Amino acid sequence: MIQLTREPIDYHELTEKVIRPSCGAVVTFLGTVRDLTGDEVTVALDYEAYGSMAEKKMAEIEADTRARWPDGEIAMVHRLGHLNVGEVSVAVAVSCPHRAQAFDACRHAIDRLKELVPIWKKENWADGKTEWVHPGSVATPG
Amino acid sequence: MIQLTREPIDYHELTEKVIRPSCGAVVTFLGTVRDLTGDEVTVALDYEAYGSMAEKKMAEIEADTRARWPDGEIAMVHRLGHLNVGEVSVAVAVSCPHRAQAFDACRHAIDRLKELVPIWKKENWADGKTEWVHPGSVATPG
Amino acid sequence: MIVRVRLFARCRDLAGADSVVVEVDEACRVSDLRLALGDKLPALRELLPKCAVALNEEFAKDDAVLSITDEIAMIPPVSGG
Amino acid sequence: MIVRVRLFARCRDLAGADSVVVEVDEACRVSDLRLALGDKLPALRELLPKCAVALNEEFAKDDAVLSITDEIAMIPPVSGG
Repeated sequence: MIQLTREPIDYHELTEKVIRPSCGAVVTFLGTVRDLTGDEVTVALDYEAYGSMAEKKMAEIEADTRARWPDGEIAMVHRLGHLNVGEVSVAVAVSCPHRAQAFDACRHAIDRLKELVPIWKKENWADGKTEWVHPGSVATPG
Repeated sequence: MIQLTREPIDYHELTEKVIRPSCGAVVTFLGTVRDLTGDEVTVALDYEAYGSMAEKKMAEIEADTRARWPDGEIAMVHRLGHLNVGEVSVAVAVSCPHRAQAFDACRHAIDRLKELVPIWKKENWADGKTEWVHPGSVATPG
Repeated sequence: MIVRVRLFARCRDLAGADSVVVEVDEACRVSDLRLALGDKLPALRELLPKCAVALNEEFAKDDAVLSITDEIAMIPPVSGG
Repeated sequence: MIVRVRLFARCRDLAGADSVVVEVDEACRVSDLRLALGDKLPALRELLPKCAVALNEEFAKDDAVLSITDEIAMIPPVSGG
């Protein structure tokens, strides 16, 4: 199950969804909005997606993760819109028969998501300025 | 925060407890009761602890995990008593500034818990027999 | 041929629009599209080399050839999660 | 001296009690305690070598010396999680 949403992520429901009698381990990863990025103070983030492609890429990551760890379930949700510090921006829940697999599968899924899914965040700094985060490009406060 | 409990584990509350503005990543591990152990069908597990020592060892694991990953929070709860298939026996929630740390710290804590904490489970097999699980000892169905 | 290119995040802010229409030759490759976009929108020139190009919601290589029916998007470096 | 040893899980089931009282010499070591327990409860003999011994809620080595005030427990291989 994959989803983009503008509502707060119900990661408890997401985790419940992946629990299976055949799986003894569940690992849930949450990305939360941090107050500091380097030395700069973040007050909020805005997340934007190329929605249809983001969903397609998330579905591919789900399929790839299932192919590598066939026994178990995976669910991932990414939130869009305006998020304050401490709010959950992304949740990935994975169940597997054993814990080493569950940790590895969850890590794999979130690593691929951060690498491949067309979603962007815009920093809202304490001084009122905003700046899109594009890793590897030269930062130009906007 | 560490706890032994005979009530169902509220892992949502546990996870909320570790979210921090300075941490961008939370990893929660759940151990759940599996229906199969090898080829044998489990219908339930009974967990028993040497309570005071188990709490002491869990507190040591919490302190050790904090010492290795100082920025962030950790909470772990183990349930005792009779658990049916699919129920959560243990939950470990860890927050860290970044996700690699959070995965490693959570994994470290559950690995140590399974190695060091005096808690035992008794299998309740489908045929009505029961058997304490003592890894490395010769199994003698009871 | 005339193609529309979707823009996101800083690309959109720099262009002041969420898409841009550019005229390109038939059999235009992704690398040609980058040049045409830089000509049309000089403000994008610095960011364009860092961007991926998506054709029909799939990352495309620089030698891929555009079709008039493709959904085309510039994908600046992603930062989800 | 007389010491009480707490028993858990299969140790307790085999002994039919959650603790056992054994008489040991002064300056008894953990290794001596194992032998005394095996003499008193032959049913435990197979499992005892797999068990750890806890003194005051801390794992003890075989050459550790018991004190009359110690809380003593046999810890069969753990299976929490």
